[in-house]
Amino acid sequence: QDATPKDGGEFIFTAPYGNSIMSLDITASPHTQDEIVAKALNSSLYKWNSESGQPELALAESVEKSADGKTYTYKLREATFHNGDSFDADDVIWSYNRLADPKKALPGAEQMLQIAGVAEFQAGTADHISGLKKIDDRTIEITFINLAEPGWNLMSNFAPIYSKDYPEDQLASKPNGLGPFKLVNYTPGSKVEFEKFDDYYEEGKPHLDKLSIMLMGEAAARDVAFRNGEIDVSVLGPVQYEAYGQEEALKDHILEVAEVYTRNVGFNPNVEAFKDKRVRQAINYAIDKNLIVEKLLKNKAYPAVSWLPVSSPAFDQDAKPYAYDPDKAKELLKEAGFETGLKFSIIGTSNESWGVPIIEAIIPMLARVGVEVSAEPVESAVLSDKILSDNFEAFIWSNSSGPDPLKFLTCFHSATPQSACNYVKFSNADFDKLIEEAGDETDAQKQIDLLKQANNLLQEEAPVWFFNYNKAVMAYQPWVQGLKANAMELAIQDYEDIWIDDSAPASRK
Amino acid sequence: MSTPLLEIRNLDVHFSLPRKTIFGQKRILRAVQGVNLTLNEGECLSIVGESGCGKSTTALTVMGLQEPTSGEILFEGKPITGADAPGRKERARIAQMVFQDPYASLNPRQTIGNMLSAQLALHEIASGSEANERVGEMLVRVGLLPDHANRYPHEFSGGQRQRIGIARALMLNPKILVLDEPVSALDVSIQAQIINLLLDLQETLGLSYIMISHDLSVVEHVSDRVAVMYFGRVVEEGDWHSIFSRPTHPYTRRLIGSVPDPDAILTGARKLPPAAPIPDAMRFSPDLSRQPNPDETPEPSTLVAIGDSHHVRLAQ
Amino acid sequence: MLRFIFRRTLQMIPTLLAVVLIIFVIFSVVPGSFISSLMAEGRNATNADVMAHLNAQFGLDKPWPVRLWNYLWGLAHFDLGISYRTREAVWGVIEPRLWPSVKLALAAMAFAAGIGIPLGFIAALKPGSIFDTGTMVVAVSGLSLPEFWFGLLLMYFFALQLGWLPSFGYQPGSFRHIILPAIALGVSPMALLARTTRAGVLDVMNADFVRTARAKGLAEPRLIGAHVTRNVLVLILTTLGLQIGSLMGQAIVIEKLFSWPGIGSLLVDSVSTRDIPVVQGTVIVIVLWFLVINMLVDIAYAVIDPRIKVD
Amino acid sequence: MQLRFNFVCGLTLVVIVIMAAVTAGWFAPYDPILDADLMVSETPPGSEYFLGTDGQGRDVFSRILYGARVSLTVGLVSQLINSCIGTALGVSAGYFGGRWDDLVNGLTNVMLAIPSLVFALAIMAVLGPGLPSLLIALGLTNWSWTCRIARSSTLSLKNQGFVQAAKAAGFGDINIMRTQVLPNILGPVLVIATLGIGSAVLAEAALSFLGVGIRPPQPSWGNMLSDARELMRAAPWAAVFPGLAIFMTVLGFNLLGDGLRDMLDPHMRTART
Amino acid sequence: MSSSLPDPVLSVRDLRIGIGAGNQLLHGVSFDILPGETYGLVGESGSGKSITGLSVMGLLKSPLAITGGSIHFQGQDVLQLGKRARRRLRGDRMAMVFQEPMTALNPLVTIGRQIAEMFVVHRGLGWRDARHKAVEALESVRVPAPEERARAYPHQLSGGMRQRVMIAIALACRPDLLIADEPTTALDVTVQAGVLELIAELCRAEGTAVLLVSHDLGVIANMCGRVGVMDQGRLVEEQDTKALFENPLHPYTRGLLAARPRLGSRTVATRGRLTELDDMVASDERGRDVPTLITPRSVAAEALP
Ligand SMILES: Nc1ncnc2c1ncn2[C@@H]1O[C@H](COP(=O)(O)OP(=O)(O)OP(=O)(O)O)[C@@H](O)[C@H]1O
Ligand SMILES: Nc1ncnc2c1ncn2[C@@H]1O[C@H](COP(=O)(O)OP(=O)(O)OP(=O)(O)O)[C@@H](O)[C@H]1O
Ligand SMILES: [Mg+2]
Ligand SMILES: [Mg+2]
Repeated sequence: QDATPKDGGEFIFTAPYGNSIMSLDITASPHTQDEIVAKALNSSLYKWNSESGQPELALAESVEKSADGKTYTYKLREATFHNGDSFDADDVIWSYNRLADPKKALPGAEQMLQIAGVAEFQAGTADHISGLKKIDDRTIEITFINLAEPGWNLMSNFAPIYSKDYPEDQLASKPNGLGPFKLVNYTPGSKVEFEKFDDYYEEGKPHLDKLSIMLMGEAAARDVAFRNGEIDVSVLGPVQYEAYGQEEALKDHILEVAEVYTRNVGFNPNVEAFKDKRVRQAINYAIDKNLIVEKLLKNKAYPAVSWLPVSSPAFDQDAKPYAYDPDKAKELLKEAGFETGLKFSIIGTSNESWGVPIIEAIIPMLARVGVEVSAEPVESAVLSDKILSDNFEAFIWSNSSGPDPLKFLTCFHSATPQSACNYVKFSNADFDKLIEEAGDETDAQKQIDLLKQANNLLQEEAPVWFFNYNKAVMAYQPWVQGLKANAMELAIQDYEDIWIDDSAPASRK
Repeated sequence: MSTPLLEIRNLDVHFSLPRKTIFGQKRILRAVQGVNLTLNEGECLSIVGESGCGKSTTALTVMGLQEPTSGEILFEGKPITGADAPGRKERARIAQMVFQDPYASLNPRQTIGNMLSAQLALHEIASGSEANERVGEMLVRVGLLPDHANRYPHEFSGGQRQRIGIARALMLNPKILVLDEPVSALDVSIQAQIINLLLDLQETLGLSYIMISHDLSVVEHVSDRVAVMYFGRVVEEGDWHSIFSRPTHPYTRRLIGSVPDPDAILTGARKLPPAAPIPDAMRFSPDLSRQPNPDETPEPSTLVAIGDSHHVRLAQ
Repeated sequence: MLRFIFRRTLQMIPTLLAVVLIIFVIFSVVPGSFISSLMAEGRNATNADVMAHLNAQFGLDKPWPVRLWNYLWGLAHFDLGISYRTREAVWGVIEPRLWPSVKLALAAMAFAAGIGIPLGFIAALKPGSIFDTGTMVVAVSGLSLPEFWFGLLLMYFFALQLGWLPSFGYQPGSFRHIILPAIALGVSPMALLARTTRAGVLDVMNADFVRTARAKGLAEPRLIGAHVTRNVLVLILTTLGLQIGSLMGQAIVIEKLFSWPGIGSLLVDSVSTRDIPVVQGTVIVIVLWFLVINMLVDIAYAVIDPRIKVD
Repeated sequence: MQLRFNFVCGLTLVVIVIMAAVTAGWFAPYDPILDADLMVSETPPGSEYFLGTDGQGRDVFSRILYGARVSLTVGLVSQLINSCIGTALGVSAGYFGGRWDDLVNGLTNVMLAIPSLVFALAIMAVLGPGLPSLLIALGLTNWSWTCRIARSSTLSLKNQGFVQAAKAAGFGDINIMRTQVLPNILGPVLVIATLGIGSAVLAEAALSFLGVGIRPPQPSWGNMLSDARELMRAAPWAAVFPGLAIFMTVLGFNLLGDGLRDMLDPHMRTART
Repeated sequence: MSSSLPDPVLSVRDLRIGIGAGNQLLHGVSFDILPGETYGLVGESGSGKSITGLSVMGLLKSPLAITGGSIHFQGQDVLQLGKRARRRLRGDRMAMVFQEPMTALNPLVTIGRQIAEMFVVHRGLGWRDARHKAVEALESVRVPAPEERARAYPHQLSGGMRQRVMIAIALACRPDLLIADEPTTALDVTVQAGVLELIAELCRAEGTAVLLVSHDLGVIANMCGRVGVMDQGRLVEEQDTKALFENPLHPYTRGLLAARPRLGSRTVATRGRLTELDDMVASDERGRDVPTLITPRSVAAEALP
């Protein structure tokens, strides 16, 4: 294949998650489904480079870090908004002020917390964010409160740069961004159509003339549409993953990536038995997760070792997962005094990879070691509600666990409230100490080592049943080029890099 | 004069009609207008008139099954309509009704015995085997067998059903029996049985009847007094003999004249008895040749005596 | 006519009020909230403080009588409120879905009526025969297949195997796109209509005037065409109206499967994200549709049946 | 009364299903929940597993037999609740008329208009998953048809002689409704009920599809179907057989309903010899 | 009696109707109707009058079926005719008026059209011409303002009017035989008189033979020249009307005549019991033929020298 991208053509993408898009204004919504759209419309200061696994500059050409490592001076690019406004430092300041504004209560506010002065602004003691300073139209200086890499937050799709002159109330219906594509038509609940934005700031991009994103939550429907050539990309479920892998015509055009989600069954320490580490370990021993991954997930997952996913820089290649050992499990249960009579229920959604079907599979396995489990299916809103309000015995969920290892291990710090992300109210002094040390460590390698230790300690303590890390799989038509194995979320693609080659059918050229 | 058993005073019953079209105005139908009737003990009062003239409505009002719009009904001088009307149970002892259609008037899913004894139990007259005994007696009285108590209505012929209807009405020993077209749905041959039964019962029990019919030969045979209704009003009223020997109101005359009577036809032209003279300066109303219109108020008219207990409606 | 419509429109108000109340009560006891749904993806992207602000912004921190009153007050001014999810006016969220939903409901009904009514006729003309039973088996199979499965089968067969029709999607002017979802949605009303028609035809065929028509020497086709059909239509109309009326809200699974931008999928999405203003708004729209259709059915009655009596 | 062909067919099917439910314990070769062996998941039908196994490696045949219990319970009980509510409201509304009638009528309209699935969804969310909630959710949401029919039948009955006669005899309204009206509308109500049973079985499937049905891994035909929806190609038997079971049951009850309707139809009844 | 007695319009011989073979409802009924004659059929409810009429029209509905005998209409054995030919006779050469005027008309079609349909079907007229004829037909049954009425729907007419419309339909094509099955039972006495008179008049004018079914002896006496009395599926007696009333032969007929209260028979002094049928007719006599059945043929034969 010729590797030089070709311009023109139409690309039909799919947004594969159950719900409709909530809003075309991504700052109003924290959902993946909306990011898939926002990615075409908007740009942020940084963007995620899925190849290097690091954030990189997007709307800035260069950056200079001050000596104390807390103040960054960005040289902004020449760029134009879809409505023709040109982009300057005021837009950044306006956008970030808007995001942080407590009265607006935007989910993206979280991305701003690292900027100096946001706390005062939110508390109402300052009328603007002091950490944002315009030097000139093309230069902006941002001061942060700590040493952490700001790119992690500022690359977020939830923190895009909007035009300060554009009416805010139009953002949802007639979005105006710096992204590679302009909105042409939005049919809520069905599809979003875009066309190439000619004044996109990256020279020679995007390649596509047209981009359509179809909202297709049902895997079986995507399967038909993909085979029928009506869509160019389909995110595969386990069953299709297995089937496509065996089909000559399809198996060469499959993109897989280890995503940064950890699926787990969390144990609530309010349940007496779960206070005992041995019980938690016993459950980890009693379940044959490899078999479940193989049979139910059709290998579309990596059996989990501990919390951090395989793609995490702090993932310990040498660590061993809990082996499937029912005898050991029985023994541990006996020691803990729960040879019989341990009974609990797991709440979960109907998700095929981390929901009720998994509970169904572990029920007979745990029954064999004398543990009686029942499944309690709930809607996703109820699931989070119950977890956040500490109203459960155990849950099965899928949680972000990357790419930033420090951030996601901090979730298990005893100071992290349950409503933030310490859902199992994990509290361990040794673990806390390791995390705190890692947070203060400036040497990257040493920090990684500390995090590895913490991660391994977490496995030993087994506050959850470590089930798997997600493997995201995407099938694409042979004429689609430039897709990236994005470990953050495979369905979020850099559309500006995608192009259609000559083998495409006439309808796509 | 002693108080009559039942007195209907200035009875009005109005219905609101469905709109003519779904877009139209609400309309009011005056089914019964200013009816005055009396029923004496042991008497049979017949109400005749064409279909829809308000006969059944009057009867239902007597039964308390229809609220009068205005006017009142007195039983032995005491009002049984309006604010201090007696309760349903008490009222049941005053009057009972035999319905027109013997097929629709029995619950198809209840045995005759159950139906009858439930009434006794309700009124705490008798229960258990005593009730059954009474039911048996009653069935015999109306010419059926005690065994019939165990049957369902569909196991009876029309005439038998009408007998059951009568038995049901008699069960509570009412003073008045209201008969709404008791024989019109029945065959000639069965008509005779029912009429004979009614006459027998009147004799043995001293019942009073209000009978509704448009079959004048039957009316002539059983009534003591006759009221002719036309378009919601009584147009002629009197004892049976005066009505049939001197039918005066044109409507009454037409009614009697249209009865197809084999003998009259075979033996030659029908001789309708002459009408009684009416006072000068009075005339009949309303116009009989056109359809009554429920929407308009009829012209004022009064019942005028033209003979011994013989009244006819006249306008000035 | 106008007066009738006016009266009926006034009569809708208590019904709508009841609907609002019922939804309000139900969703004030349903567990899970708009906030928790935002966190449901487990992406940790949301922050508790922000959420508390959100609560305040949408007035969710107020006691329920105040919320209900505010909602009703807005409603009295034709204001359906602000969506929690999109922060747009609820009407703006619903409006683009309305026409596709109506189209799908009508298309499904056209299919249902087009197949179901003739099927019912055929079955009724020889009642009790094997043929009657056979027809009913066909109809009932439509009624007993979960629509999800039926939709998938249609997709496999007509889109993938035969390649005749697009398997999914919505295109404003395209007839081809509506066929499969309409069939999938239409099977169950089709079965119902077939059954209603059968019963209706049986009734009408027993009517006295049909005997009169026979005595007039009418041939069977004319008899059915001129005398039976119209009368059956009166009987069918109720079912038809109720079905069209409720179809809009029932298309949930089908809309999801075929990526159809309708009201039904908006409704479940709003329920699952606890976007109560949109749930309220959607249900109000669905109920209004139902009531309007029923009003139209009543008008159609008056057109078809000169005896019409309402109330 | 002549037995109609469709009635006999329907009855046979229904009896088969009921027998399956009752005798599940004897005939099912495996435990429907605990005999799950992922090693043998998606085994095609054969001597070992009569109808194959599902994605979890459970015997489809055994699950269908046990599932019959749940599905039938759902169908029968929820419909019983519906019939009771619908009849009570419909009869009283038709009998008393006036304000009460308006109220019931309005409520019926509301219930007809609000998509019942959404209603059921909300009720399930409040009560939590499981059979009892399912019965309540489905039992509270589908009474409007029964109510309409009961009401219109009552309206036509209430002016009939025997109801009038009962009033004239002094019986109370409740008594009349119970002894005079109710037995006479049982026919149509029963017919609707048999049809409703079928739709309840399907509604359970739809709720399972949305993930709020019966508590898994307890088998019901609905959740078997929705569990198998991704296996359409890989293990079609896991979907086809429960689907067939639903089909037979719905067909059975529908035919039964049709047959009952025909047999209760006075015009057809003259056909008796 | 003249020797040139015309051929009967309708000649029913030994007509048997049953449900299957075992259940006989009509046990061999024979009668003739001469052109222009009005023949009455009386009898108790359920005696088989209606099914006799219906079988002549060919409108018996399953499970009822003719199990024996013949029906000759104008010399033609109608039972041997094909379905189409039979249908063509219906409405055109023979017509029927039913008892219930309330339900016998299609409620959703204007009466004008319902009448016009006759001309379209049997005369092949276009709807326009047929309409004109329909208005004429309405006029001929004395419906006032026929132009307007033609646009009315059945429910807008009174029972008597509707029955007139039924008669207009039946007589539209000037049939040779009119079967009137209790045409006035559902009507008021006053209305009934008018309708009967109308039938008599129109048929006399056109020379239409009439088979009048009724259980009202008054109606029969009013209308018919000859009467057949049916009891339990048999024709038990047939006589000239006058003769029948003067000298009923069969005990059942006698019972029937006696059971009826007669207008003017009550005197001020007496109110006697009515005669009940059971007193007159022993139950084993019911439904049996009398030995000699008097038919017009035999009358004619006797009259011959
Ligand atoms: N419940 C009702 N609502 C409206 N109109 C009614 C009602 N009951 C009776 N009517 C009307 O009132 C008028 C008188 O009715 P009613 O039944 O008393 O007549 P009737 O003399 O008994 O007639 P028939 O001889 O046909 O029984 C009729 O026009 C009838 O249509
Ligand atoms: N469809 C049918 N199925 C079975 N039996 C029937 C049917 N129609 C009529 N019959 C029976 O045939 C007999 C004669 O009925 P028919 O209708 O001719 O009586 P009729 O003399 O016209 O009585 P009526 O005066 O009541 O109209 C009756 O015993 C009746 O029960
Ligand atoms: Mg009456
Ligand atoms: Mg008859």
